[in-house]
Amino acid sequence: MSKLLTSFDNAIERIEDGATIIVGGFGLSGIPEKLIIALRNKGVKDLTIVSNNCGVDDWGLGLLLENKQIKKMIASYVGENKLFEQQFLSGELEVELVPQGTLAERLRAGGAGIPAFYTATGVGTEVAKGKEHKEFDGRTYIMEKGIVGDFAFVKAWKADHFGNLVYRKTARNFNPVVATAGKVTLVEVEELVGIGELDPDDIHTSGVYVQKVLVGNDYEKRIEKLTTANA
Amino acid sequence: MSKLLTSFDNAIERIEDGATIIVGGFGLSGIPEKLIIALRNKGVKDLTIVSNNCGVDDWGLGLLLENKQIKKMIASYVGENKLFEQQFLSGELEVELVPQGTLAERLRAGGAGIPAFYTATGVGTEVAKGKEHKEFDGRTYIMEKGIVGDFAFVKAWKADHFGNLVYRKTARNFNPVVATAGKVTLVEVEELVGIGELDPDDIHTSGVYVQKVLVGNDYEKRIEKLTTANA
Amino acid sequence: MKRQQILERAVKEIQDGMCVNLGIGMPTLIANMIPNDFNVMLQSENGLLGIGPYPQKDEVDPDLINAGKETVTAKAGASFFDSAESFAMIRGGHIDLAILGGMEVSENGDLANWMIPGKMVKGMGGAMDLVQGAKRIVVIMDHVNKHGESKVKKNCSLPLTGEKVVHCLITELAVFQFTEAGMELLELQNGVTLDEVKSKTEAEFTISPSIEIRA
Amino acid sequence: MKRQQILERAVKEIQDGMCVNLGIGMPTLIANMIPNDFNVMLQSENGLLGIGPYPQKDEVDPDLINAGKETVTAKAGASFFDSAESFAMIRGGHIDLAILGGMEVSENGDLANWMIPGKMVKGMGGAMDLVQGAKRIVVIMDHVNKHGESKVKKNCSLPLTGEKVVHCLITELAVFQFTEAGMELLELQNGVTLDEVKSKTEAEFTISPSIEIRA
Repeated sequence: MSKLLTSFDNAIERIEDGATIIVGGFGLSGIPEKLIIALRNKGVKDLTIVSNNCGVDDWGLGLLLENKQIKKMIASYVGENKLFEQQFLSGELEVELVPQGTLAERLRAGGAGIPAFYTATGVGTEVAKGKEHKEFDGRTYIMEKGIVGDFAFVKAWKADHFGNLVYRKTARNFNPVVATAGKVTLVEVEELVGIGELDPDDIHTSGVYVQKVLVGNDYEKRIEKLTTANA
Repeated sequence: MSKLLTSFDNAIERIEDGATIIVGGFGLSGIPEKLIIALRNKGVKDLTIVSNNCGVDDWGLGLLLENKQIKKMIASYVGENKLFEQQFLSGELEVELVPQGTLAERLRAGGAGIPAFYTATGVGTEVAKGKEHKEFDGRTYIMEKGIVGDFAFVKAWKADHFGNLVYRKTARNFNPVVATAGKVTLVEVEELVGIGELDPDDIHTSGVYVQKVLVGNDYEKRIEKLTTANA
Repeated sequence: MKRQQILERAVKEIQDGMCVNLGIGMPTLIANMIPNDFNVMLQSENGLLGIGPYPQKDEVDPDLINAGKETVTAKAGASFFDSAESFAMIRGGHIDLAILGGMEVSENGDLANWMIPGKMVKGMGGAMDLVQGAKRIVVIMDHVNKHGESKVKKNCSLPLTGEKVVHCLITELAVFQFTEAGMELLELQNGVTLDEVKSKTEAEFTISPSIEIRA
Repeated sequence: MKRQQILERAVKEIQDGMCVNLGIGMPTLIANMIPNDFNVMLQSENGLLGIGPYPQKDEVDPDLINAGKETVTAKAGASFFDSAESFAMIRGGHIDLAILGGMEVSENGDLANWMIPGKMVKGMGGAMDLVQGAKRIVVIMDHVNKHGESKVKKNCSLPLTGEKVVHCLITELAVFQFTEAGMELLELQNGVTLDEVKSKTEAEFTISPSIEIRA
């Protein structure tokens, strides 16, 4: 019953035009590089993508923009991407901007069977328009809904054959909540380990959330803003 | 700026009659033994205790029952405790039974600034009475509220001086969510380690949630149901 | 004997590769009956996926218990997590199957298994979460109570754990499934007649064609 | 120079032992100014508490960045966590202080800092979460825009990040605090007169007694 697949193309075989795909990563850190490239190669269109950012012009989710595969983007920050701006202004691309914490919590809620929750984030702003408002202990909150995707793309550091995952440093970011929110969760990792090699106290994502595991080679891991002590 | 205290009595100094205290543990596993004993010794009354269980007659939260310090208990299962039954039937003790998952989520919500969320758990049962009902995608849910306590009592395995925590096996249980839900969170551990000794990828509770850390000796760790392969 | 028949039928609900939650009490006994060549992960709602067998005497660890508070072990590939995460797993529909005990089941799939009015209330624990969250709910229980009265009822008389939540009911007499169309008798246990099931069941149910033919 | 004055005043808001979130851009520069003997944990909302200095060239790690996507290090005592946990920390009131940049602040403490209508929308990132969640919100910005118009306004003209969320505003001219009673001028920056502040501030504000005496 290993969940291991060897072909990224096979892993995404069942993704069709119009699918909703939730993608891990923050900026270009911790993004599922190989799954995104496979999706670009497959060429399916009219996708709804849920991810904190939308890559840069020639890397990450930017590759799907370049190929005009994205119909709608749900994100908190899309400022690093000129293609994005063009497609948005021309009306090709629909955009839903969601505060970063609300986006993370909506994904967690979706994965946890919580259809909606209340938050103070966005009250009194454009984000609150059209949303249910409710007062608790004298403070106003708005209702936000859980998100579930047809597929989730996750990048982890290590996995075992059951799909237990460990992330590395801030490459963790959205990946654990993304893993819970996909009806089918596909995970790419840098290293596959044997069952029992991960300490059960230190597993970040339980394999219960994972349908397929793939091992990627030669991770590019581009850096958006290289800053050093000497700079 | 170490958060380390040496006296359990000092740690609970500021707890007064009528306080709400959230307590970690599942059954007798992972309970903050020493903080409970200190609270029993201090003798404050009319406490509201939020904890999955209420100990047994002569151990854990049962010690506070014995000493008649609890006014109200919020729990999911209290079946291991005869004193509980007596005080409940005599009207001394008020009880709010909450489904276990709802209790865990209410504590997480309280700690995460979420005043309320929707869940299907309890729909159509006594738990749903008097609660707001709402339909999402054709399914009915009820609204449950976040819980915040004046104090939180947590048991962890290891801590550093900043209060970063690591738990061991199923002694983790409610402790991480309890840690987030206290205005003042007190933690007892078996072992104190130096700053930087815990791998930052493996910390279960960030020190941001922890106000004070105490080291306990000679943990009793009673077992409720000893079952072995030969039994 | 009666119990064994129920358990043997219940274990057939478990398929290779599933993540399963076994309720406290009788359902826990199913763990030992899962075929050795199956890779099944058992979940314990106090924070463990991958329950192993009971420990040897020298392996007993107070920090490692199941939801019934029994000392257990963890098998290779297991993971530990906190209670909120555990119920996120359950409530988010990530557990394939829960097998739970019952006091009463009604013909529309209501389950009562947590409280008897007049008796001391112990609490629902995680039962209300499990019945709403797990993908499939199988209830195992005796068909009648000690007074011979049917526990498979038109309407539950005891306080509910959940409404329309049972997918499958297994008793020592029969197996039923619950769908939008209502309650259907799927199987008769060995040596049981349709007449016996009919006479001991208060609930109204239809009969699967496969049984009609046998009967 | 102007910027330096703002930053030097802003760093005084940080007390020993605090957990602090510094916004992207100018606020990030405050990190280097925190007294060495202070034990302050800086939070990065992408999942790190305990940001260290920028890395040496051979330490650069693409898996370790801050919320501004710059490569950083983690100091001893740091912890990594996922985005939901990071914002649970922020929204649950566990971060003592956030110091953020601003485009406009109004006299009732509204903040606008994420969007200029007509220009490309980049997104609010974590700003709306921070202003509602952190225990104390300090905004640092220039007092007037490049046309000499006051950015400290009766009402914000730009879309809001949050309503009544600013506790303290620091500009190159002055420091204000916001309470239920309204906006109050607390301090004048070095060499700045009360008249200059009055003339360059559209918002209505009261003046702290300590300043009245000096003036």
